[in-house]
Amino acid sequence: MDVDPSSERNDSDEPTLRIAAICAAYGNDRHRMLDILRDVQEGFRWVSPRSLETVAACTGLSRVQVEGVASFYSFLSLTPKGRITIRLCDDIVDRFAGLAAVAAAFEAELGIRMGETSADGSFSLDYTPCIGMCDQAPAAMINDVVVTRLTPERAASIGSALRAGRLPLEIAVPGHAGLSPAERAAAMVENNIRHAGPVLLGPVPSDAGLRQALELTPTAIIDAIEASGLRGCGGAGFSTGRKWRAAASEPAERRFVFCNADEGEPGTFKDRVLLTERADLMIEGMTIAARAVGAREGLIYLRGEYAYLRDHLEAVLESRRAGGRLGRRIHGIEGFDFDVRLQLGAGAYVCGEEGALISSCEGLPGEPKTRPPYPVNRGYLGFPTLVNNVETFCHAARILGRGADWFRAMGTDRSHGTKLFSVSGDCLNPGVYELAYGLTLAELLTLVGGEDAAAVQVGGPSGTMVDRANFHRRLSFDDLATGGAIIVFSARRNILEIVDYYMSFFVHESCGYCTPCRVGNVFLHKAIGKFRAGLANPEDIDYLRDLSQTIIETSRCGLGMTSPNPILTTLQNFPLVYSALVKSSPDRVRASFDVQSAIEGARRIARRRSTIFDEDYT
Amino acid sequence: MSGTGFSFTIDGVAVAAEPGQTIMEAADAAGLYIPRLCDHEGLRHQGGCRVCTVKAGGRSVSACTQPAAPDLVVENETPHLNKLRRDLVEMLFHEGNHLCPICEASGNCELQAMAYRLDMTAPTRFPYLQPSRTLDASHPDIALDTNRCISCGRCIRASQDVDRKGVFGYVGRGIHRRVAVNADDLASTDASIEDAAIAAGTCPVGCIIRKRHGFATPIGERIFDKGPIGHDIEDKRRE
Amino acid sequence: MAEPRLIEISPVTRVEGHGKVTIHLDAQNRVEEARLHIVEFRGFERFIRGRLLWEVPVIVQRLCGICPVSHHLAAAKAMDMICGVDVLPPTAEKMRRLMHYGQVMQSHGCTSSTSPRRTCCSASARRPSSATSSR
Amino acid sequence: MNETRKPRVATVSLAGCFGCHMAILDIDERLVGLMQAVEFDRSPLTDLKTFTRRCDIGIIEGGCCNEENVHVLQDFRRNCDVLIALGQCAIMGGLPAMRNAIMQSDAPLRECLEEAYITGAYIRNTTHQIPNDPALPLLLDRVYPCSEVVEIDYQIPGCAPGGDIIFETLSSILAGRFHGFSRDSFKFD
Repeated sequence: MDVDPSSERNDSDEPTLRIAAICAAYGNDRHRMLDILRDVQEGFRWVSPRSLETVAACTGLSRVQVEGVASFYSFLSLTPKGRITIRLCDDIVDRFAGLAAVAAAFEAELGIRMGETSADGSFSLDYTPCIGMCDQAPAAMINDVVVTRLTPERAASIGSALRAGRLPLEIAVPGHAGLSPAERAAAMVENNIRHAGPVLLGPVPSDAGLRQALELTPTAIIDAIEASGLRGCGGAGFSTGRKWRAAASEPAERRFVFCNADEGEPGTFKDRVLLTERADLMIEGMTIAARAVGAREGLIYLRGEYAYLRDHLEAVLESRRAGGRLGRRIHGIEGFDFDVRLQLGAGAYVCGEEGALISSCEGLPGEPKTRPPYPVNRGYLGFPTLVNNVETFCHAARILGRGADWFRAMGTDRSHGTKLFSVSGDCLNPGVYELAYGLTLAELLTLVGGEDAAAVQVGGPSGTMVDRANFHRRLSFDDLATGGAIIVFSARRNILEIVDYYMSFFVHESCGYCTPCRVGNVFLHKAIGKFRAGLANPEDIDYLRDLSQTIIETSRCGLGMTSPNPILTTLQNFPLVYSALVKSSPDRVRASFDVQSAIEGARRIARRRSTIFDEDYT
Repeated sequence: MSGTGFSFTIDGVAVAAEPGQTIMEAADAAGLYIPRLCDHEGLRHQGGCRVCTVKAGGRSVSACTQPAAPDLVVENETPHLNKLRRDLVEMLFHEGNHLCPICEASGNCELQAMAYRLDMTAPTRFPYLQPSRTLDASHPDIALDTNRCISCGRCIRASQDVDRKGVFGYVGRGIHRRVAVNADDLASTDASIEDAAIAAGTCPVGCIIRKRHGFATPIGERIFDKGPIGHDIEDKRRE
Repeated sequence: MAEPRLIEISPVTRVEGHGKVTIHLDAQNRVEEARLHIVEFRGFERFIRGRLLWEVPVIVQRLCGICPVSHHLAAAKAMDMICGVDVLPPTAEKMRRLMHYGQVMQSHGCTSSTSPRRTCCSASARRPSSATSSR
Repeated sequence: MNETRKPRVATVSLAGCFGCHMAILDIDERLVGLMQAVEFDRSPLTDLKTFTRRCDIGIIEGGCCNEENVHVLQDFRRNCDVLIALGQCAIMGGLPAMRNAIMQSDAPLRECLEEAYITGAYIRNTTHQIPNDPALPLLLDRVYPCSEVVEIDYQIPGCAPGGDIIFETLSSILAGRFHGFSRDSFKFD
């Protein structure tokens, strides 16, 4: 099916026609640019200059605008990739779980180095940030298929099977033909539900809240949500009721309900489990929200790394339409139409930010929008858009089903209900735990078998690195807030290696729109490199704090406002890690200037030692 | 003030504003200069450089995009904000290759003038990223040295909205994000020296260069030899 | 019988990219060899490649702080050849002479430092500005 | 600066073009007053090659492009109370730092050396080798501004800075009342 990507012929040649067909399938709509380019990437393994021109012509954009989108998302490539593209998750949890050996095994088996594509265009090997499989690391994606719990041996066998021509899906889920999409998804990736709670992961009736909601007026629905005390579960913790009320009150003839299933925060995989096991409940919640805010159109923004869940989610949408709970005349109510489209992302953490998610859905690079206006006032295509997290919609449905008081009674006075925690790292039982807000970190660590933890990253890289002395703090919005990520580190882990990785993550994922985040994070990352190389001066600690403050205060979106957190929270909770590494220089000569490495190149060219800095020079 | 107008304060000075006006638009009209690099007369507000960060109602926001509001208390000329702005300007200096002594934009360059206004003279703590992107001198009249680009997007917006040509566009993500042209090189686009995107003053630095005009203005007669950046706005108040 | 010795004369004036001379004496104090070393190698020849043509005269001024005009004029002449200008307009001729005299004056007249200076390394302006090779 | 003795000033030109030292001479007649107020110790102007005593002010021109520059700069830091980075080369590497970022080159230092000694069009180098003599200090991988090698106290921007700004800055530092430059008094070019 593949055409040799490097062959570029004239306008009416076969690839150009096929690309035009792809554009036509999406109505030549420039807002569907991401879908178009995903299909071009899948069909031709790259977005060639020729493709850029063809897509631009079909959608009425300039070539550089299309190139802007194609060059933004890491799953789209402007250079030819292999027919089989293997992406190894290089998150810190995978590194600690043996990523290096697995990578070496793949390299040996496929005969190419990481980051390379084989000459015959058959394989590409690459790293990618967290793909949401931290509870079964090390993990990897083979095209859209996920393989987990990798060992060097398994990597070698996968490599040889692929070389023998076996399809990735066959390798990941042998005998997949007989399985339904839901069963295939559950077979490919373990759910690891370790503790089911009363709201989400326990038994949930099929009509979980929509029927009850339809007996209320839209305002009454919003009142119930507000009365329940439900707050956004994506990490920001904004009052869901107030958000729905704002979206409902904004006059407009079209309104949208978006489900944020980007789940890009490293260490977070609870939405993966909800999408696998509670997709119905989530869509029920979206439908209730549509009723409340008066929206007829909905969208689920599914991260590109979870493409393996696409068929399952499409099937659930289809079954709801068939059951009269989605599409036209829902539950037979005239005038209440609401349908949902699936929009796949393509590898961009920043698209978890509401504005960037909307930009991505509009076929633009995933850059956050200027605020104000806020999405609930002017969002997708300029219309009011309600964006909530997967878990938030699930809670909303249950609240309408069981009543606001039932939900409010759980948790604490300002963090009501239960929360899904995705626990990974150095603990016995990594997985998803549904627990009421307010429990202490120590209690959670006991539950997960991580009592000997020395540090816990609460809320992923943009959260807080908590030390043992603070394990008494409570998991709630007004103490240790988290979108769900709990990453446990034992005493043998190197704190600065973790901070170094998280800063490289933010450098890789910054959209580049604003100066402090684009440039400032690169400087922070380089400074951490100096600390790790033992080349830091005492005032470099103040430099880290000072630069972090500038980035936080002037950044344009949440990414830049939280990217210095790995440094600031470890500086606060692990000060010795930094102070032990700095070299003071009493004579004000910078200990951070490493003359030996600076003259290394010249030493090799001249093939002699330094007469000044090599003591043993005779 | 017309019926719907309102007022707010910048550094204690009352400023009149109309609904929908941003803090910077109102300040400019009132002759109060707020430093900025990516905002430009007649172009959409981008809010990318963040040099125009002000405190509005206690929150740090970009003045070029933040709408003014009745009785809003805005801080602009404060040591803390100027320190933030100086850091941002220094970041831009260190992101590219800004070698003023050999640059023909020197004296007319807004980045340089902003560094003068914010007194960027202390020893630096930032590393240099030293990009080495190839120059594009293919066009008969225009040369592009994107090593001096500060990613302000003024050329992109001018070419998009004013010239309706879309010659320039952002490509790449994060620190690799740069301004690219709508073809393999500039000569293959329909760019011309009459474009607003190419006009002097659109590109604030020495990235978009008019061939055969380099070093023509003697030192002393260049734009910022006559006064610090922003003096044209501040002069409005002195009249 | 003296040991073979090495005399070092540093820094050498009148040349930019600072220099030093080493004189190698054999056991009989006879000069075996003398070398001129240019210690601050810059690499102008390489890093001006890829720059815009009209920037080069401004760049090469920084080859030497004592005779920037000489290098500027050398680059200007090189540009004349590249652009095919064989007859210089009279005004340009006069301006170049004026600039050069200005430099000579500045180098000789008003500096009251210890030793009068001859315009240095202008002699080398015609030759490529790379360092003399030391054997 | 205690008034009992004349402040001692040392200067050096590292990876610079000596233009900033010439700019010091651009102080013109005010140089006479300055010469009476200070004593020049180690400096190209006095041709003293080592510090005779600890100095109050060290004026550095040029960044570091070879190991000797680093050694001399560290020596200055250890022997001077106050270090002034004079000119763009000392502040940010200046022109010599252009070799740090050469287009399409992953070994800028080697390419510069080869162009200058081997592959250049006008080269008459019979040895066909890059000079390599123990007396030649090893070149650094890139040109470093002074503030990356030692702590710098003051910086006077310019290429070269004007005589006025050097004189005014030096005098106010000597009098202990330097509080930064006035906005229109300094330039980067």
